[in-house]
Amino acid sequence: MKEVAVIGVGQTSFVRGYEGSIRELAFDAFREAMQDAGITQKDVDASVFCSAPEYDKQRSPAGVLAEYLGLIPQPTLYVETVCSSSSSGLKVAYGLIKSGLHDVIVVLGFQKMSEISSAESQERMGRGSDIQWEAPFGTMMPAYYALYAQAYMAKHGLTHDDLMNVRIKSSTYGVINDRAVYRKPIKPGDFKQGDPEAKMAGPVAWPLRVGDCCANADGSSCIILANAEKAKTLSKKPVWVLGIGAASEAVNMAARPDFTRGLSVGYTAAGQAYKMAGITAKDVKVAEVHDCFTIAEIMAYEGLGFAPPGEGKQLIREKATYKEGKIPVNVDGGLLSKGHPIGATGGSQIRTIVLQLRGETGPMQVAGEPDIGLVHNIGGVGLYGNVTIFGRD
Amino acid sequence: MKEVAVIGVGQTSFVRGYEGSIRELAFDAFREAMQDAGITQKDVDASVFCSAPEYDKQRSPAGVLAEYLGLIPQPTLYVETVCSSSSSGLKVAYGLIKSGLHDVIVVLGFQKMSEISSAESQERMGRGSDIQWEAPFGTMMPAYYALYAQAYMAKHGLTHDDLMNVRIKSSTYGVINDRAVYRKPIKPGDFKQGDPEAKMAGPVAWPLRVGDCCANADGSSCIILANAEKAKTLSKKPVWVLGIGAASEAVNMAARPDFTRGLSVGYTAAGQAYKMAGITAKDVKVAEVHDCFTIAEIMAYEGLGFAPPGEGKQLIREKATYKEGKIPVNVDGGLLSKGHPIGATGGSQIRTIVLQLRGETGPMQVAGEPDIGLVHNIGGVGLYGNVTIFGRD
Amino acid sequence: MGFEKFGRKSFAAITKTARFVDLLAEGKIEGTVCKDCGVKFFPPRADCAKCFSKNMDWFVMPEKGKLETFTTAYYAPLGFEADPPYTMGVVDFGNGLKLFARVAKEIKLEEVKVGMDVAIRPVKYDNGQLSFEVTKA
Amino acid sequence: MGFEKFGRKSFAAITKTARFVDLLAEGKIEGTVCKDCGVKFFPPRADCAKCFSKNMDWFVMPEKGKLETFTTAYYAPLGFEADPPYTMGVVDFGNGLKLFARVAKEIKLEEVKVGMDVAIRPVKYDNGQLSFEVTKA
Ligand SMILES: [Zn+2]
Ligand SMILES: [Zn+2]
Repeated sequence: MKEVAVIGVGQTSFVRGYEGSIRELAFDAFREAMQDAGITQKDVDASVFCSAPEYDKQRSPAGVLAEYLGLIPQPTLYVETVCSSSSSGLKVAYGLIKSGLHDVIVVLGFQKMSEISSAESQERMGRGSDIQWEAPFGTMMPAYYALYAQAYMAKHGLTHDDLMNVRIKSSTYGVINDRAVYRKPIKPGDFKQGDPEAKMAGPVAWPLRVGDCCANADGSSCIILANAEKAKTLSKKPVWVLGIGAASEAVNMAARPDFTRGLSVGYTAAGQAYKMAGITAKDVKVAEVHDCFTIAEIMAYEGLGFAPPGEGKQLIREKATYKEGKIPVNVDGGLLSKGHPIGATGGSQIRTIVLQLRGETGPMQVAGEPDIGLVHNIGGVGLYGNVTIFGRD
Repeated sequence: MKEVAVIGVGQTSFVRGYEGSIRELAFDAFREAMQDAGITQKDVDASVFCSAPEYDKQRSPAGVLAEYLGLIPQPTLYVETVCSSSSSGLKVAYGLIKSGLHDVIVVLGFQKMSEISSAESQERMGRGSDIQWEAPFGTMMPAYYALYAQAYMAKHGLTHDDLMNVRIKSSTYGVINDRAVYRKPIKPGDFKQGDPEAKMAGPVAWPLRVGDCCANADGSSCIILANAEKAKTLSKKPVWVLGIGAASEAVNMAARPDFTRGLSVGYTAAGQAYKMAGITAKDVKVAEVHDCFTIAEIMAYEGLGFAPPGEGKQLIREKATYKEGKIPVNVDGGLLSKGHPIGATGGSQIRTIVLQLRGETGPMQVAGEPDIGLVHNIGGVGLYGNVTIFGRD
Repeated sequence: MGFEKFGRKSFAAITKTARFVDLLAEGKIEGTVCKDCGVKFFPPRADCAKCFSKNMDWFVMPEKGKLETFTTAYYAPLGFEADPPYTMGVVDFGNGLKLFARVAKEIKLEEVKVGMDVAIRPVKYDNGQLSFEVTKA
Repeated sequence: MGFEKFGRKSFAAITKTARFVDLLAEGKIEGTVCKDCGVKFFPPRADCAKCFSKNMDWFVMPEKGKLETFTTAYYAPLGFEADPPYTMGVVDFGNGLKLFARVAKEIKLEEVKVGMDVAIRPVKYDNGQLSFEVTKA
């Protein structure tokens, strides 16, 4: 199984209003990953760039960024599955490496959401769902996730306090992650309904409130992958890609079978990844899951098999997903604290897991030298789902 | 080498103003490819969608189209390298198949350039080059290719008549290709300078004239790839992917080393593809090259080794690239006659070569039962280059 | 053309299913059914994903179903700024037929419940746009 | 901010190389040079692709070079409609330094030749936009 490895990772701080262009933003994560791997561009034989293109003024950014990064004349291409773009980029790179076409590939995820004006951004948000059959109703991401939250509350007894506690867990780690955009501590009082001082309490798409939603951000992430031979030559601490799972689901809500069972792509992708890695949920020592909204983390617990369907809420009630719990989840603050620069998000999750397996996350480090970590990265409202499992030597 | 095969191909007519949505456009090519392969969606385990995203209102089209095509819950993703997107899609699919992640993949290229208004389209054209350092001068695609044409005329004695003769060859086959957008015959008089009736003569970006440029179009193409086992089970006439080459070049003209040697990506990608396939240029019996402009076809001859650098003009002077010549090129009319629906173009080239190797192109069929065919697909102004070599059993 | 009249705000003008809007103007909410294999689709489609047929007929959607889930939006994307709060939900008619739409303003927020019986009806906005909405059964 | 003043029409506002425009306003056309490894870049860059350094200095571009190739545009993208015909080309200064720009209108079309000696100079458009252009040597 140890045929493709991560040999370098990098990430910028996720911020509001990065003071540079997308090429400069991309370079910041690239520099860190290349220095982490200890290689130069001559060691790299292809690159994959990942983002959601609606936020860029620059058309076809792959070639433009490859030039800026010094990755010319190596081939490059662009991969997109919205919020899971860089996990899809990793999958594409895995295929290109394991098939023998390439030896070492740079996967660079980026998003400068502030690149376009706020009005332009709002216009694009309106086109995020099926533009023919759903966007005309005035849909937006929080509303879609709220459909799931509502169904969970009605059937599974999920409460607003459960959701709040997901955000409070997130903030515990956001406070200590200097790459996160939201670093303030959050307490239950911040969610107090009717209190104008309680900034997390305002309704966004009921039952979801301000505190249930992650923030836009600018950022980039970089993952360098290599085949076994190169990984052994170039890297002291290769982290292996053990399993990859990916799935899709109908974009239309009218074609979703069951809102009380979470996102189907979570189950499907997890099943594939576990099978390929030859492990089960119990073997995972640390996980990053796609918590664009608090409800998404609860659904992720179930899709990944950390809890039975409908019982995800128990994990947060028992604090089982805290760093000291039985299955630490998003102990870097997750999307809720780090922010969600769409194309860079998956790469940031991967970086955290790689660093956890290398024992290099400082105050966020999970005890016991974790040997298996998992990344769960969703695109859209479960339109795409990607689960990737990593392990160390 | 026979590890990944094309088992089905489809393409719509390329038209101006397709009367349907992108999902309906995509379905038209998908239906033809699926019926060509004789399979159903259950036989497909992943899909790859390819286009240039600036022309779509729909964000993240991969998932939306996968739902419409019935390719849910299989994984899907989006790949882009502008005009060579579907060749890059094929490369990605090859990697995913040969690596063992998937068995059968649908690669769907599409573009509905009429989806957005003409003014919107013009605005996007302005952002096709480096938006920081070149678009501010008012660049556009014909102007870039004209830089190469000018350098060729100055150094290699290339003439306007040579360029005209590329277009006349193209029209010879455009007339007989019922999928082409431009089907009228073209004669030398159409290029007569100063004659208001000569519609091909008007300057666009000197030295390139109207007749030197391909037209925008709406269209889709579909290529179905399978591993060896599935190809043998499902297909009577598999066409094998023997070689893949891909390269990139600086987007900035200021970083281009030599305008008299054509696009560097053509040479680099061809070299890789020939090496992987274990053949040389002389073994190619029929080729599709990226003739977005007449000069591009001349440069392609040289990059592919059909002619020495600077001598591409000789092939058109000797009619060597006509159907009866020593190396038939674009005998389906190429982009100049078929039109250039960006994301669908590479898939259309691949379809033509697959049908040539299967002996199924009717009046366009090259004699002698060609056994090796080549596709040369460029993205941007040689920003990306892809060469793919195909062979039959 | 023609589809730009669908919805509170439209993002798509050209589709082979534009007849949906003409039917809506006549007060009918219809899906498509494949003439060759009989599969029913809502939202309507021009192509059958099961048998690849292009031969589609229209069928009238059931009028009554259950509200499977819903949300109330307090913010809105560009072009919908005048509308919040508005409620949107999924109606399940059984047999795999569902529909996503806004819930009529006449229903008070506190009355909307998961599992409640609902009906659907066409609606015309004051700017002439056509849509359908969820109302009391 | 600041880079939106560059070019006949700008598409980019924010870049770490925005100082290029300030220099242009002072009549200087400059590229960047890596303080750590000495590589020169034009267009200017904030990051060295060779040694990954962020330490960049500015250097004055050579004033004279040869016109490597050129084209004259008879159509233009949105925002440039008033300009055609206009000529654009690549100037080669030697030692790997090149530059892409418009050719000054004062040079007659028939006088522009591949290989001709040329110079570069800053230019200010009547709308206040700043750029540089190719002129006679
Ligand atoms: Zn049917
Ligand atoms: Zn340096």
